Amino acid sequence: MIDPQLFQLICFYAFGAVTVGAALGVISLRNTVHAVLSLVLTFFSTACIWLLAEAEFLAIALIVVYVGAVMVLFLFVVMMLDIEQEKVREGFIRYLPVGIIVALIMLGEMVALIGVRAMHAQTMGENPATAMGVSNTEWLGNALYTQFLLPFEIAALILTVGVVAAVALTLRHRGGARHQSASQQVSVNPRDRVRLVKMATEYPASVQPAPAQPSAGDQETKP
Amino acid sequence: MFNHFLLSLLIWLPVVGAIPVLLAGSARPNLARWTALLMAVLTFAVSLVLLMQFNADSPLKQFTEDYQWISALNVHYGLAVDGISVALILLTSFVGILVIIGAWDVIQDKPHQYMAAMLVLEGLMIGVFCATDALLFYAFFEAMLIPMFILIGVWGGPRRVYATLKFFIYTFLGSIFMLIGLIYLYNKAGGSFDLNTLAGLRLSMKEQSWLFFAFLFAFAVKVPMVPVHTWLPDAHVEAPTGGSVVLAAVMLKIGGYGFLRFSLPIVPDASEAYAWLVIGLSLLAVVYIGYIALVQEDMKKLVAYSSVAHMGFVTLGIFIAFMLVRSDNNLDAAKLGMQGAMVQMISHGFISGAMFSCIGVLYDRLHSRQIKDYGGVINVMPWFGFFYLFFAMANSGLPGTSGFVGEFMVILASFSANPWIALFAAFTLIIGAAYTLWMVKRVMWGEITNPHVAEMKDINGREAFVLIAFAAAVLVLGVWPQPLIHLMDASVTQLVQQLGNHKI
Amino acid sequence: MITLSHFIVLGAVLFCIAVASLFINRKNVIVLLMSIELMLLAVNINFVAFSRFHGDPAGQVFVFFILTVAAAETAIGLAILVLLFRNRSTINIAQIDSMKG
Amino acid sequence: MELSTSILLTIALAPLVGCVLAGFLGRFLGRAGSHSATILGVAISCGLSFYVLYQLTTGAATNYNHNLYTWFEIGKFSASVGFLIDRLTAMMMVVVTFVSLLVHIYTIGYMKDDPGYQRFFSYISLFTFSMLMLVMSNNFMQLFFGWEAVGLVSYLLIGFWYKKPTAIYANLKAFVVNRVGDFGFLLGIAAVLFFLNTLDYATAFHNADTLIGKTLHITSTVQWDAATVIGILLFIGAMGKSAQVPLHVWLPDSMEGPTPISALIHAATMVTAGIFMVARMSPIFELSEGALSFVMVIGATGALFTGLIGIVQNDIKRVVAYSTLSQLGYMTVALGASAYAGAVFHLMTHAFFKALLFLGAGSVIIAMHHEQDMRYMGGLRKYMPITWITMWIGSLALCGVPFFAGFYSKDAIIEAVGESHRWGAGYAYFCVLAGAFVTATYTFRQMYLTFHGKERFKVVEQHGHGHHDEHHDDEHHEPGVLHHAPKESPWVVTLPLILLAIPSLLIGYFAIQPMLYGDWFGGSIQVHEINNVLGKLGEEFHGSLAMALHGFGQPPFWLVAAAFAITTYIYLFNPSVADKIKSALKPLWTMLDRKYWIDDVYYAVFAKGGVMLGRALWKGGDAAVIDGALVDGSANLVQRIASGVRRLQSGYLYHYAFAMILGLILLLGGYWLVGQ
Repeated sequence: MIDPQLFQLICFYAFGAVTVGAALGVISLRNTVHAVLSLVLTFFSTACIWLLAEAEFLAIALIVVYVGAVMVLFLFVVMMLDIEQEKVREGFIRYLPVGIIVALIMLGEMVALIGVRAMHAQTMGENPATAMGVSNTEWLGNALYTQFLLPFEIAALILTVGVVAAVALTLRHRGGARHQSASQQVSVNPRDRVRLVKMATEYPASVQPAPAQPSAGDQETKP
Repeated sequence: MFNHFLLSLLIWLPVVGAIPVLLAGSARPNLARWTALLMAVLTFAVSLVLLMQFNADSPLKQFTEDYQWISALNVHYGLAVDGISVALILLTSFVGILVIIGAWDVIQDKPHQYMAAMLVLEGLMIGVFCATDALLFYAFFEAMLIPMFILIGVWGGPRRVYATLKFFIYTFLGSIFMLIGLIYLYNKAGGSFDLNTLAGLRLSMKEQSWLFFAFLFAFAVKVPMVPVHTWLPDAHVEAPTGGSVVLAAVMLKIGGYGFLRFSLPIVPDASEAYAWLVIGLSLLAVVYIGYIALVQEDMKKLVAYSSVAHMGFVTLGIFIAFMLVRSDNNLDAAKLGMQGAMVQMISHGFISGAMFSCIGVLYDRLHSRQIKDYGGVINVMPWFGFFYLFFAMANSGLPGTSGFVGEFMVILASFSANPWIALFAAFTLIIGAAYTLWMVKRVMWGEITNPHVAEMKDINGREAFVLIAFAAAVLVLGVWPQPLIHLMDASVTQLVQQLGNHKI
Repeated sequence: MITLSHFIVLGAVLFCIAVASLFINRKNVIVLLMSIELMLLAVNINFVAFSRFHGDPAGQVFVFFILTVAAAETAIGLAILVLLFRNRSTINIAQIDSMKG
Repeated sequence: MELSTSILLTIALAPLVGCVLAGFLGRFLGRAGSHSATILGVAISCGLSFYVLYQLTTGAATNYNHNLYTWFEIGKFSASVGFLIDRLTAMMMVVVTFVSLLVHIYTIGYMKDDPGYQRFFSYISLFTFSMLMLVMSNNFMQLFFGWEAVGLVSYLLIGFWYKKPTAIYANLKAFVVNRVGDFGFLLGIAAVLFFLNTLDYATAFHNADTLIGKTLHITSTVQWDAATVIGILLFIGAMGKSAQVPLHVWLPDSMEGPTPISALIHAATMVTAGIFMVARMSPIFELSEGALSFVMVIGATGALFTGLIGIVQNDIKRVVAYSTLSQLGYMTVALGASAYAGAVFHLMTHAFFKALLFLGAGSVIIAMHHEQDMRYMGGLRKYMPITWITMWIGSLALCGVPFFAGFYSKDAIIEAVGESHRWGAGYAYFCVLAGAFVTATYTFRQMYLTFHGKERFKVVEQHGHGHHDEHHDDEHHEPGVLHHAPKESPWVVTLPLILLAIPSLLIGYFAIQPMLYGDWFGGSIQVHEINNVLGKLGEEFHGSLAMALHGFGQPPFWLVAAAFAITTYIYLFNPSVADKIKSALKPLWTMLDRKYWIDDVYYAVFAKGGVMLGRALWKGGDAAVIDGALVDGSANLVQRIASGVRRLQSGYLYHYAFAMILGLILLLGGYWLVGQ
């Protein structure tokens, strides 16, 4: 029987490898659509790693929000835009060494600074949520709706603003297209529709022939 | 009756009064003018009430008002006046009326805004003279720049952008140092901006030196002293007449006033140690600026430079008092110098205001300030010529005019400190007469060479009123300065006694 | 046995990959946006790990907020991208230098 | 009984009222109204001054010394406006108001065609007021007020014809040169205040002895005697106002003003203010041998060398002007010799005869239609006999011919200098003796050229040309050509001449006894016993008549006689000799004609040099260093740095990203290093 902890470790390495590999794919794939799909894989495997850390709610949320919504948005945009692949990949090889060197230096510095060795001793203890006898979602919800209520509300507002802004930015009125203006339709006034004109009683044509003439002259001058 | 808010009334009456003036709008310029005049006259009336209620025999600050303003910082809205403040407030409100009359139909473009800016400026300047809280002082001190900035920037001459920027940045740079100094003092005093508290602090020589230079820089720019004076000629040349009048008549005095309120009581030991520097710069102002004024081709620049030279006497008078008190223990001579500086401030307010008004009269007719464009003006404007000559003589310190009184007293006092200082200071008699009268010669006397000069009309009633008011002030002060001196005597005495207190 | 350092190193690696992307994909805005997503993800991994190991829900709450803000950011970023493409017919940022001083 | 304050106030203020009336309301009052108002004012002053003098002389009233009001009061220092009236003051008041009154009357004739008639009357009344304030003052502050106020009026009057370029040049010059003197004067007042702690005459003089032994630290090692410093500084003021060498340059140029002014201000009264002041300050001057020697040497130099210039002048007024300089030198020498009373006495006689000479010259100028060049005159005596006779009286008085007023005062000075043993007295004695000869030479030359000899002008009748040329300044007719024959001036001109001729003749004879040798001045003038040269002379004095008779045998008289003989020969009988002498002594003549080049040097050094210095400071100091390098320089520096830095802002997103990452790496690296 395999040790559950070892199993966890194996799973972690497996998912971690997929995550890193997929991330490398994101930045190196030639086709942008593939890159986006690779990013989806990254998110997915990350969600799995979060599950290993027993953060179920966030793992699910990551998949639902990111994979389900954001990534679709990405794909949508990528497919909508007609991107010249060659142009945008200019300088890929040229800057590759620089990128790798910078990334490695940074990685080295981070690892050195964070004190990975010290953290190595810190093993995963008991799940705090389980310790309190609640699920992860409840544990999170407790914090979110009590301590972080105001930021939560603000986050909601930010999302709304984001939606409005996205729409406002991309909205355009094309000339020539026929629109239906609801506001104009609603605010219509009956008087503008029908004009009641008071006229004198009509007489036989022979009695008053004169007013017809100027209008006839008008017609003639118009091309 | 309403003594407990008299000072607030003085400050806020013109500021609030600017609102109806603005509301009158450009469509009803006359309404705006009359409203502004009414406000200015009311302010002057209130300042006369202040003068009457003021007890000149007491050295104490009077009409005290004190409210918490920013409680988190322990900043107070604290107002009070002593004799020196009262004199300067009277000067401000007096000049305030005259600039509004002077600009009556000269300013045709947006007169309501011009008048409103003038009123706001007047209120803020009065505020500077009343404030007893350092931060409140600072707030008024800086806020004052805004209407002046607008006045020069909107109604100024062709190079107004350069001039306003120079004026603003110069002054701002100076006052930043003062702010830093004030913050240091605030912490030192355990969280108080009250000037009395700050004056009571014990400070080491090193602290005092730093603070002294911070204050010196702020007020030296304002006075202005050599070598930070170059904003003044540019600002004057580009400013509209009213702006120049206020700038020269009142705003420069705030520098001298600042020395009295900050440098002297707060850092007396450093002030003593560096008095030689200020005195040296003052003498430089008299001699060096005198020579520069001699060769100016623009009348406004000439008068601006002469302002720098005359303000040199103010700083000289203030700092000579240190030498007299500390080295010679000659309290009376120190008072003489200090009073001389004060009288010089008031007198210079009238004279420079009048000189700029005169130049404004000429400018309105010929649209030139170049001396070479004039010549023989007296032929066509005899009445104006009388006033011009009168103020020119006052500017060169003729006895019987106010220009003499302050210089006389300062020279007498400085002789007691060191005859060489008096020697250089008295040099103003020669160089002042030379540059002023040379200008008079080229502008007033001689045959008319410019045909446009021949068409100039003599002053009208409005201009005559302004000039007569200035002339009366200059003459009265020159013939009988004792009332003014008595007004300030108790305060000056107290100030001079404070100079003797070592704070280390 | 998984330790805290495992998560942290994973996050660091992901972050550095995203940084490298900034260099090598310097002209493709879409990939750049995705790199930003990667960076946020790396940070999120750290948050989750710390939250789990220290038993503090705040870390996870923050991840929640980061997800929210990142979603909004992506939406606006993509909108700008669309707008940019519509006006310039390119997403090559080598041609976008109107911020040049 | 004391003098009445109201009388004194009336004396001072009556001319001021006249001035204000004529000046501000001149247009409404008209010409007659203006001159009536001012003359009335000065006449009141004059009459009351005589009354005051009478009261003081007869002892009906005692000296007056009171403050009217406090000008300022600060601690122990105070200055007031007040009057000190003793016999010295009263004498000056009489001289001032009397000459002023006559000049007022004279002006009616002299200025009758001038458009600035009212203005002129206003000015001279203002002058009278200022001069009275000067002499009646009881303290230094008011003295300085009067001192500068007369300078102002002098400025206004020299530039009275303000369209004339030379006039407005001269008035500026006069004011500025006077200011140089005032500069010293003000410092002198400051020194008085410093040492004596008061500006009040009476207190200052009472405490003057405390000056003895006091010194002023000039540098840390050099110390000057207090009384000497005060004396020299005050005297510098007198040098400016009384036109002593080297501050004399303004006085000849001041002749650009109308002639009545030359008579009143630049001969009789204002220029003698310095003399009066030193006499008034005698208690202080007596304490310093050094200051008095200084005074004496300066005065002696002026007395001789400015007189020499007078010999080569052709302008009738300039001759009189240089003679004034020379005579002021005499008075100054007398002051230097501690013969203050002699100086004041000469001041008085000089006021009468010099005013007479100036007004006579003015009368000639009227007759010659404002031609002032003596080379175009000659033989005028038959056209204008009154002017001729009165001017001869004045000239003889000036030369010091016995029995004339000038003789008594001048001879006393020469004798006093001879008696003096002060440092410089020998030089001074030589100068005043030689000066007597020089004085006589230019005086007789002037008289001969003007009134005697051949007529060097032509009369070309021009009937169509109207009567008089109304403008004095833009008369550009051919020199020496007149439209009318010269004729005697109207009575308003000749009356003052006659009235001035009387004291010029007689005043010396009657006044010398009390003023010089009696104790007429009382305590006003204080002389130490060892310095009292007049006292010694007084022992030998046996009455005016005896003195005059004695004078015939003295060297000054023989010098005058010699000068008379020479000038008579040259100008009356053999005019060609003058030109021969001129060409023979060409360098000397040039030097005198150029006034020892003093004016040129001053112009080059102070006027032009000042302007050049100013321009250099302006362009070099203010514009280049402060504005250029510091103010605009700092702005330019910021701009230059910014334009360098802006290149970093490439606008490319990836550059910014790169910079961020680089920063991050550096930051982390820094932490790492610190951690190590």
